[in-house]
Amino acid sequence: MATADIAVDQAAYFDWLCRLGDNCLVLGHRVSEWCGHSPVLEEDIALANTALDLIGQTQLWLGLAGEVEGKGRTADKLAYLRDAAQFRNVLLVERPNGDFGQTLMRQFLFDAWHMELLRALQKSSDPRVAEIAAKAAKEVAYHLERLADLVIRLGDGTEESRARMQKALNVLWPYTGELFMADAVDQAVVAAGIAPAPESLKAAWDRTVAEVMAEATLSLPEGTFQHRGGKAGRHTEALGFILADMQFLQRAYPGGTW
Amino acid sequence: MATADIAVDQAAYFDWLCRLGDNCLVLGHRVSEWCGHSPVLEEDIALANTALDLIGQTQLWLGLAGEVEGKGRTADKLAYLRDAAQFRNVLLVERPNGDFGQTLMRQFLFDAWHMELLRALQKSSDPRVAEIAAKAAKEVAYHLERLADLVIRLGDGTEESRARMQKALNVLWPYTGELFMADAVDQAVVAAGIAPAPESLKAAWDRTVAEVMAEATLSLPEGTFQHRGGKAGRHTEALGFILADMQFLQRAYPGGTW
Amino acid sequence: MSEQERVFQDRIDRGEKIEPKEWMPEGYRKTLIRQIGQHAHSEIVGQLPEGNWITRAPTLERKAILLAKVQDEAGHGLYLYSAAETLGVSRDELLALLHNGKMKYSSIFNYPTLNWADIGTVGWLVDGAAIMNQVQLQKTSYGPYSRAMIRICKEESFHQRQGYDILLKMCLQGTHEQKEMAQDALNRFWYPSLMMFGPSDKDSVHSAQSMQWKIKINTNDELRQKFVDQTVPQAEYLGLTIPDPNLKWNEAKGGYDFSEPDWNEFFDVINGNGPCNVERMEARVTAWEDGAWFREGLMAHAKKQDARRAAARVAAE
Amino acid sequence: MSEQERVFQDRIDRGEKIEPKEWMPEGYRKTLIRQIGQHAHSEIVGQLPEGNWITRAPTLERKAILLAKVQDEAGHGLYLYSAAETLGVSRDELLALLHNGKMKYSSIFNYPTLNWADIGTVGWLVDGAAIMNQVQLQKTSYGPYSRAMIRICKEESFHQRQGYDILLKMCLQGTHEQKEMAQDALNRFWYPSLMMFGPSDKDSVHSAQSMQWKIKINTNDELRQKFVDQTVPQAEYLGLTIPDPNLKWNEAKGGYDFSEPDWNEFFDVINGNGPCNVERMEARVTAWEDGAWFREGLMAHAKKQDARRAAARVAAE
Repeated sequence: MATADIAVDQAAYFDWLCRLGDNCLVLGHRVSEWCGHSPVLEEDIALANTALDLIGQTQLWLGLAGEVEGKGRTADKLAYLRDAAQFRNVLLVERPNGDFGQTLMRQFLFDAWHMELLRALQKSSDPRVAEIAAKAAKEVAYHLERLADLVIRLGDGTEESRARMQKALNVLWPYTGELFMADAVDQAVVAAGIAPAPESLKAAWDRTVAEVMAEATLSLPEGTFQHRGGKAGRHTEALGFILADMQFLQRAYPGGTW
Repeated sequence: MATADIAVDQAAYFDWLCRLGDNCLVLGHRVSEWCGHSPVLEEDIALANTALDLIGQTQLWLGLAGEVEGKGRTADKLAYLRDAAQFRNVLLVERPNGDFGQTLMRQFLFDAWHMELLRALQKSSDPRVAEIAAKAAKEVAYHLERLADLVIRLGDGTEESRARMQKALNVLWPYTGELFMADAVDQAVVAAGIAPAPESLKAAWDRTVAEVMAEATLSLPEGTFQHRGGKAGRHTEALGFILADMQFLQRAYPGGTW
Repeated sequence: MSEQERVFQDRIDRGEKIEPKEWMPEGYRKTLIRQIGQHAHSEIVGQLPEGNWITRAPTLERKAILLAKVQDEAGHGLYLYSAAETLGVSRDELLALLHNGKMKYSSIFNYPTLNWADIGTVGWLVDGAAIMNQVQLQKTSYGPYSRAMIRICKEESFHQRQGYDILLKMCLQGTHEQKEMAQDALNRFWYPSLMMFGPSDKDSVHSAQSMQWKIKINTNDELRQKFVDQTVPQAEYLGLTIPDPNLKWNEAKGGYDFSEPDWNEFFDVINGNGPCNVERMEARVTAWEDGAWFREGLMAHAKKQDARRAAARVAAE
Repeated sequence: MSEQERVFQDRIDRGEKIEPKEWMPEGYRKTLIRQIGQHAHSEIVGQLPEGNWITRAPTLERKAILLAKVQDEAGHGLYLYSAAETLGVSRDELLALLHNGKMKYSSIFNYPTLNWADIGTVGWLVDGAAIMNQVQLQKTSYGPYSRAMIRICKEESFHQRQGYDILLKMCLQGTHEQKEMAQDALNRFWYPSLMMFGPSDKDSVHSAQSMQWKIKINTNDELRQKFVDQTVPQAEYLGLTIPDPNLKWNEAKGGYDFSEPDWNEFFDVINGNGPCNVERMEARVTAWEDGAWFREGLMAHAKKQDARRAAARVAAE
């Protein structure tokens, strides 16, 4: 299907697809930092698997982004040859891993949103989007189920595990709001029927989070301040260091074949 | 003075100068990681100053290396456009900072060697080497004095500070031997009267270290195993990550003017 | 006003410097401690956003210059804590107040440094604004503070020139991408820099009394205007656009008209909700806590040495 | 040999599999625990050198393949700990022995991965040598171990092909620099890979009894020879040079003559003096200790749930 069939500003569409791809890429990177360092072998396996799913989704989203852009940039070129200001991921996914509890909480908060988004995207006016979303939704449904379960068990575990999970929730909370903030890029893809309005996902996310936190005996933070910027390319200081590692080989050996 | 006046294999001479420069560059990088994070303001100042001296020395040694090589590579090109396998620093300087005690101990062990080396290099057959050494020796004499004093005070401080300094000495000890191991590159510059034999610096280093550790109430480790490889370009896994950060801008923006 | 207070104010009005051991009103002392302490904290927290790029500086020379600058900042912190100590408060007390959130540092350092041009921009705008504040403080009434400011101002203007030089290179000799970085940095730092002079005079709490005591010489708005007037032509020379559609030369007032920064954001960031507030405080508190063993080790050694010297004296007698 | 032992040996000689609940000599059990445990530990420590390049993999596809591989390795660890558990030793007990240095892991993982070609080379040589060992172990006499090996071998040969594919790309389609990386990797990994088969049969302590029990099928030297014979043509195809001047085809024996690895280095590395021994153990012990709260949290929750279910049952009665 030619992109031309859908009436949407191509630059906005490209930008929006980069947001999807970059979220997966950067979160996948963070999760992969745990390889071989997690608290128990089953988690080593699960985290490698999560990262793998996210990198697979990155390939699909950034691949489509390159196609929509139409300048011959592949998923690899987009992943490896843009600097931080061109990245469009939300700030949440670039937060440092912290302790294992923060890594799990970040994943849960993201997955709960990701699931709602992918569910809605399966009805996208662009069948290529709907197709990727359908594939990713299966993976993310599993992530979400696993993470909700872990958050509940650790929240309602020992004093220490509860305290760590509560702290994780508190420090990450101000990075969740950006998931639901709309800007001109969002409005363009919403108007074209490609994507749901970001704020339309909030009620379901709130419900999932509230239910899981209640069962986990954790309290939802009361602060209303929310960071933003990632979707527009204004990141935290962490992203530059992520990219320095991620892109080293492509930057240092231009023209290499890997 | 033309290099041709000194009978030495130019490739070996270049390699040896890179060792000097890379030691300063990599250690300067490690030290600079502390900026703003040290235990007390005076140390923030002292560490920034140490890193500054080391980067200044890097410019001189790598500048001369580029001159000797004669292929138009500047100090910056050598610092920013070689990958790990081309770096020639000893493994000691790329060791992670660890706690502040390990950072100080690494600096002391290095400075004690560096001082002996620079003292001898002032009699180099190459006046350019002698000149750089004379300048650097002044700076390093100050570093060494400061570090010896700190090691003594922390060794002979609290139980905890002694334990940390002893641990620092133990973990770094197996990385000191490489400073005194000679290879064909060393033999070439020694034969040309450019540099002292690495092993000839050992007795004085041993003496300095033994005296300071005795006053610091620390015990010299008994293990004889010593790592090696850095001088030949076989590094630890740490160096690649150092270079990914250090070289990011030059790699990502070839042709930029900074 | 008591007799003592009147004599004090007369001395200030005559342009005399107040020195540490002389009598001063409690309010004067407290205001100075707050102001000098906050300034000292700003210097040490200010190491963090710039330190963030030391390991990634693009040339050895730039790395050396940045190291020297961060070193100077720590040095300024040292002078300022010393000046505050002459008012009867120790550095450790001030740091404890910083760490528990009861004292502030300049909010500008709650913004991240995201590309190398930020390092140039921090030098150009942030140091530029700081100097604008500090130049007037060279004439402040409290002697140790005034002398610290004279020393600091000299180094700061050096830093500002170095920052501007980074941008000169990137904008006039650099690639298109480098110039984009510079514009991006200016877009992000412009309004936060204007905020550095504090809220408009009409909303500023402490201003009137501080000016009477000559703890402060110019008003916030005067300094902000001066800063804008100085900065706009510099931006033009770089070929960069100030992110303010309302910016316009006003012939009548002999200065630029410009948009106010978003003061809600200002108070939000002061109250902890800036991009990096949590990280900055965490970095400082972690440095302090992780370094406890180091400080204790040195103190224990000093005590041992004292005891040894005392014992040696006794033995010698 | 007791009657029971003779019956046992007869079963093995007939090619029967020994199953968990059946009688077995203490030495057989101990040898198996040591061997399976060491193998399991190798899988989990083996995550580290490869994990070291996941964040720097040069393409998304290579990153995905490497993630899948490291995931498989952790999975192999899981099968093997389960196989060991059938012999009456728990995973936690085995991990405690690893962490306190009383059990080993394959020494190859004490070598660092220094460039991307190392990831290819680890797949090609290290997995290649591992498969050579493991293929024979599919026929091992202990049932659960044999079955774990069958499963593992399938995945490992997949990994080996993927590793070789990295090198094919770098050597046959890559730049001069990339081929240099590959040669550098081969230079560093060749002898450590030969060491993976253990010392020469004449110096190998446990070999004879292990072979009688069919815990081991081929001798170290047989396997090493097979490995060299398989690998040399593969290196030639890549255009790489095996770092052994004595390497030569021997028509008479139908295999290559080659230099022995430096066995002093082998024993040195086993005894803790390899390039990465300290880092590897530190990484594993830190992961374990930092994760204690996580494991305890999950256990506490499981207990609470049990108690709740029990209470619900009582209430329902």
